[in-house]
Amino acid sequence: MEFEPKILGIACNWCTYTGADLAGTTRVQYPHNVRVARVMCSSRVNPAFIFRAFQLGSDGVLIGGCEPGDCHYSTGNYYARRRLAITKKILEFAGLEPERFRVEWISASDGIKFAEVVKEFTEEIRALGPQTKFKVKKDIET
Amino acid sequence: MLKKIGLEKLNEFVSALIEKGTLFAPVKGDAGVDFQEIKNAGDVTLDFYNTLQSPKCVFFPQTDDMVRYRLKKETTDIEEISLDFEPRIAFGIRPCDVKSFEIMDKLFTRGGIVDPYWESRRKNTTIMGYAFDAVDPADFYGAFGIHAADTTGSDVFMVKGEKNLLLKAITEKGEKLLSSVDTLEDALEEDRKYFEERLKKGAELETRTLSLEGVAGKLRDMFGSPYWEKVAAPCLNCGVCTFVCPTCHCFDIQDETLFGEGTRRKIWDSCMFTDFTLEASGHNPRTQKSQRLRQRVNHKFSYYVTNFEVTSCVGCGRCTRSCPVNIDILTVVEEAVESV
Amino acid sequence: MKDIENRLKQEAKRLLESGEAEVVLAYGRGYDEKHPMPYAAKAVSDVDNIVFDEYCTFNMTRYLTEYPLGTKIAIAVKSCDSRTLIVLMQEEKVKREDIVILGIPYRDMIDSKTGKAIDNSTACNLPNPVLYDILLGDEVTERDDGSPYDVLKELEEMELDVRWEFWSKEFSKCIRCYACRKACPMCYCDPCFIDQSQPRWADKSPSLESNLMFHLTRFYHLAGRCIDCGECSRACPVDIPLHLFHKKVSKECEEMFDQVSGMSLDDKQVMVDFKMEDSDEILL
Amino acid sequence: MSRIGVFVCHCGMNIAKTVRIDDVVEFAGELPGVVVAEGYKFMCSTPGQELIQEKIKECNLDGVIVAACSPLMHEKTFRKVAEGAGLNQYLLTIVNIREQCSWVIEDEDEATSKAKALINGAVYRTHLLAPLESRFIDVNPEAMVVGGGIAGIQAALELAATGKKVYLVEKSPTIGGHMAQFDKTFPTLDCSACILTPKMDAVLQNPNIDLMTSCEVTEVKGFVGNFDVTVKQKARYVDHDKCNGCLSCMEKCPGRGLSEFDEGLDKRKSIYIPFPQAVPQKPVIDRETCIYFKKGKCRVCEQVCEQDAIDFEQEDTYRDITVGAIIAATGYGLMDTTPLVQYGYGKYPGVYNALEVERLFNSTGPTEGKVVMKDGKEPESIAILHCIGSRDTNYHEYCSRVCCMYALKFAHLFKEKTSADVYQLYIDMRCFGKGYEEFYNRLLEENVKFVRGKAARVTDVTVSPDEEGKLIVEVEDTLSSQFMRLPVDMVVLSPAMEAQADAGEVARTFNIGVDKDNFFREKHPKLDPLSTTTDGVFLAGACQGPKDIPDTVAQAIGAAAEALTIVGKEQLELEAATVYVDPYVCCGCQNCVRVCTYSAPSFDVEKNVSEINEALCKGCGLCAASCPTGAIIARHFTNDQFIGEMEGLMEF
Repeated sequence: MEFEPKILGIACNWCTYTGADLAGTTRVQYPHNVRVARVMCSSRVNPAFIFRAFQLGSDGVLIGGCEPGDCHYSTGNYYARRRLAITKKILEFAGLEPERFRVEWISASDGIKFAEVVKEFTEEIRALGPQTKFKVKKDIET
Repeated sequence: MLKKIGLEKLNEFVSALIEKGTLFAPVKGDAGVDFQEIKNAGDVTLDFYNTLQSPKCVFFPQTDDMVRYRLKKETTDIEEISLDFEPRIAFGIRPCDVKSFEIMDKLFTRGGIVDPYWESRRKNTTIMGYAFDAVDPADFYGAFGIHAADTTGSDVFMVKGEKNLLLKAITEKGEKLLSSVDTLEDALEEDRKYFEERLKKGAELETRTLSLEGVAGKLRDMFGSPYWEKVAAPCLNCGVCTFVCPTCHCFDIQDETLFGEGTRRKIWDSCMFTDFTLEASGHNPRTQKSQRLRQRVNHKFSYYVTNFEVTSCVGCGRCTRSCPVNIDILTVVEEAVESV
Repeated sequence: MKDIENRLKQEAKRLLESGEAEVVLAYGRGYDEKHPMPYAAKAVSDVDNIVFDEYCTFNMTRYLTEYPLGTKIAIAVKSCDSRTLIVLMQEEKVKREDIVILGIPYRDMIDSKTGKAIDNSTACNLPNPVLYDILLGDEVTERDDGSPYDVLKELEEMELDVRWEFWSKEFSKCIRCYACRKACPMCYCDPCFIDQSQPRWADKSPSLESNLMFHLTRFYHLAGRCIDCGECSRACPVDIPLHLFHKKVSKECEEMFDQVSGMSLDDKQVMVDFKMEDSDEILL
Repeated sequence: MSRIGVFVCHCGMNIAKTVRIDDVVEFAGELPGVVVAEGYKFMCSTPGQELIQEKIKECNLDGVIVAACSPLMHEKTFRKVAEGAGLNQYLLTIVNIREQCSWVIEDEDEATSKAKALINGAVYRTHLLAPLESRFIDVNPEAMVVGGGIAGIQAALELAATGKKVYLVEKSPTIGGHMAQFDKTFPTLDCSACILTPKMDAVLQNPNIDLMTSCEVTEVKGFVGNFDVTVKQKARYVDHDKCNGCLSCMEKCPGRGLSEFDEGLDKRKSIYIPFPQAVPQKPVIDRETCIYFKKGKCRVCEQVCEQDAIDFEQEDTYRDITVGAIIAATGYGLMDTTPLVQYGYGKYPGVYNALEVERLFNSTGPTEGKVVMKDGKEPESIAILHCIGSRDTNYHEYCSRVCCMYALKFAHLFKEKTSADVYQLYIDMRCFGKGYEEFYNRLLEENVKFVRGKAARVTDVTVSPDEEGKLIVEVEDTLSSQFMRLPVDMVVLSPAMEAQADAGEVARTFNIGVDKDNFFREKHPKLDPLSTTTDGVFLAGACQGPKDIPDTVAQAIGAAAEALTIVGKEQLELEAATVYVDPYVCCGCQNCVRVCTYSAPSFDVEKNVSEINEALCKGCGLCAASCPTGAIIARHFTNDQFIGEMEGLMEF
């Protein structure tokens, strides 16, 4: 069977999640592979969430926040930018393909961008194949 | 019965042992030598002074599965883990570590209440002790009447010569094992002589020592002493000492679940950890590191003595060597006793 | 060396006598010559127990957070240790005015476990403390040791999968004794995130995955704070080269945020700070 | 273990079209802890809501999952449903299987499996949810309206009429806005001033309205119910408390500046009121052109002022005002057409923009209502160019909505006041409002020439004698597919209505969002068109997007009603999803204190732990992510709830 990536999306309530809703209301089609969890602000994303997501078998993790300067809480995404940047470096140095982790600023009016990012990311992950490095191996001890 | 095998044929012998049961033996890793379950005979080494961790993992692994379960709609499917273990062989065990098994037996079978996880492995394990001929400054097994070539407790006892490994059956179990391996040759008289010499030499090696007399009582008496604060000051409260210790046996039980499926496990715990005695209420009777260090020392040198009439320490020196801040349990006990 | 020990004793005595310090954090005798111990002198009579030799590798700042805020403490620090002090002061865990800093101008200490000299491949190994009140000797002269990040070259140049093999082998060794975090002067959290049950971030039993969860998160928690003292790696009983990962994270922080940790009391930790003009390119 | 109910909405065919509801219901019904799973056509309808409530009671549910549309749509609705059945409203999880599934995925299998994964995530999450208690805060009963155009005026009057105190903040020296510049309004052609000036006066007379002209909001702190607003009163150099509005200063002033009100077509004094009907009728000094400020000598105004109201030393002052709600009615800007060089605005005197033309028609304007050009001549032919900068992907993709109608109005007025030939160059005639199409039909009979085509260029390069001295408008008549050159005397551009130049900055001040065109973003275009993402800040008028006067006024009244839902209450329920600190776990690192924009966390040195002032907490969760130990618990988005949700999302 062809590999279908399982991607975790984390979207901020005010911009990216709303943008994804707009993609819906305007019926923009995009791949089904990203499963979105909502947070109030991209700054809520603890890097440990991302490590955990890869442990849970996510083939990719996509974080969406407001454009810098547009954060509903004014500065949350500036913090997120730094933290997620260092998270990506940590993942890469540990040996995980950095392409599996992506951060995008997607505004509430940018349903198209949301769909485009999902499309592009899904294809990138598909090309990378399943993520097995961090994924917890179910013990099959007999 | 004394057998021998050429060191060049050690692999062959180890392979034969693997056939007889699950084999645990020393393996050289990056950080030192440690006991592992052996799949490839070539992994085994006898060139080591001491292992980093003790061989307690043969009977009491860091993680020990108890029950597997799967959450269903309104019920939980449960599968108990079988304790019918294959026969095991513990290869290359230092005499002091062999002694630790006896000490732990007392706890795990106390008053007829048997810990099946320990006992089921212990009873079908053949222990192949191994003689040493040098002493590390951290060692103090002499304090417990153990010596570097002490055969007590081993089923088979091994001495490595220049060309051969000599193996003597100490118990019936050992005899059975040795006689079932046909790669072994019968030892010659010179071998026998060498073997005896090595035992003698082992007994002559001197480690640091300590008089255990009255220690248990003195420690009990100085429970409230400020000594503990002073001596614990450098302690980091990491768990290295307890994890490498052959007689530390505290464990925690955890359910580790993923995607609705999980395992209930016994996992090593450490009295050095800040959450060791943490109660559900949030209360912790031992919040200070002095209390934790005192617990570790007293448990071994006082409480265990009260309960089992034996000190729960074999002087292997592992905790001292591994301690990031060089705390030495022997010095701690010595100074404690002196301070009373 | 002996001069430093003497000066250390002398200052310790003076500070304890005058009451300028209630405790002097330095080094004391261990079970043999090669194994000194961290030592807290609290009375003038304790001063005789103070030693200093090349095996006194301990970063004594590790113990500062055990004392209530406001305790007057004198502390012996080597170069990296002094950077820790700066970070702890930035984080308001200790106050500058409560600390008398006894700077030790000495580098190339010896790791008693390996017998090898500590150089800038395993620690920051700057020649002199960055911040001190009293320097216990003459400043050590500068020397071109190259960058403390040169040691990363091999790992950085590895193919991704090879690097993964390297780290997965290393992290598989972890027995979760937590000596690394307990030796770390920045890891003053109690309880640590990994000890908690709600949520349980990772299984308590050691496995590559649960160990990864612990270590990677810890590397993140130390991002922009780690000052490269190397205590984590020295404390590790199974010799995981944790310092290499920390060095890499520090290097990235320096490159992205243009700030070296523990060099100035005026800095703010990069992970609790931002600049509007931080580039989005750091996310690529 | 929880007792969870899963309710899957068909949304008519919106969801059911691609998500196999039965399949999803069966799947959900087998998940651990799920005791009931049901599908229904419209879960948000009364029978749907009743179904949920019935099951909550019947099955003794302690968690409810509604798989339907976006939580941004109906989370509140279903929270009420839960609450109505006696279940804490925070024990509800919405799964978005419409916007996230059926509307974006065509394949039935894919949409169905994604819906299952999302529901599974919700089940994991719901197991870990905790009931939360709503919090209440006292509400400041006063309101602020920012912007004194027709939107702001209307909103302020509505609020004041209910007895509420209103601060009306206007940055220019008078209220009235763009509407005051207009001559007539479409389609009824009633006089703009006749309908606006009474409202302006009503503002002035209303004791509940605190009119603050020459003022700008510089900072907004606090939150819904209690905004702390800092307003800068710009120096007017005239003490309005003393001034009695005699305007003798204005008469004597020797300084001259360009009249902003007349779009620079005329001059005004340096001490001035912007136009005769300005409110307040009290002058200000334009520092840039005042002779005293420029040369250090003059002070004529000071000499003539009997009230001693002139104060050259006056400085900007700041005032702190607390209000419960804010209405942003900051209006629009007219696009500067100078950069569109092909139309020659600024180059050819005969090219006017729409607002300038408004002033030409107006009897108080620079020509006293006569349509004469800058050379004093009446135009013989006029071309009105639509969609300048609107419906143009190079500038603004959107339609400015009012241009077609005012272009018709202009044509009518040109016909009325001159004997000129009038051309309308349009892409489409968009006459969608009440009476608009009729107005268009009326104009069709007024001998106005309609050319369906967007003007390409305006030039003075002539190719034939009859073009001599004229401006040539080049256009393709798309009905006849003919390229045309129209020689005219006057060209009227209909520039796009755009967001105010400082809209981005203003949005940041009010902490509200802007859309891609920099107009303020409404919370939801249909469900919440007057609200913003900041609770308590509402929108009225063209700051939200181009609109005409009827729509603006209607929106302003609506915004006033929205503001009343806040300032009309004594107390307000706040979102319960704030954070708190578990003191046993807090390590005292103070990261939370360092990162919070709202100063909600503080550090207790004695206890060595952080504490949260929940009244200040907005629930963003930044501190929770900054907390290394996890001591900060972000209610409703706790670490374990989030990790649980991830586990569920990734299981299948």
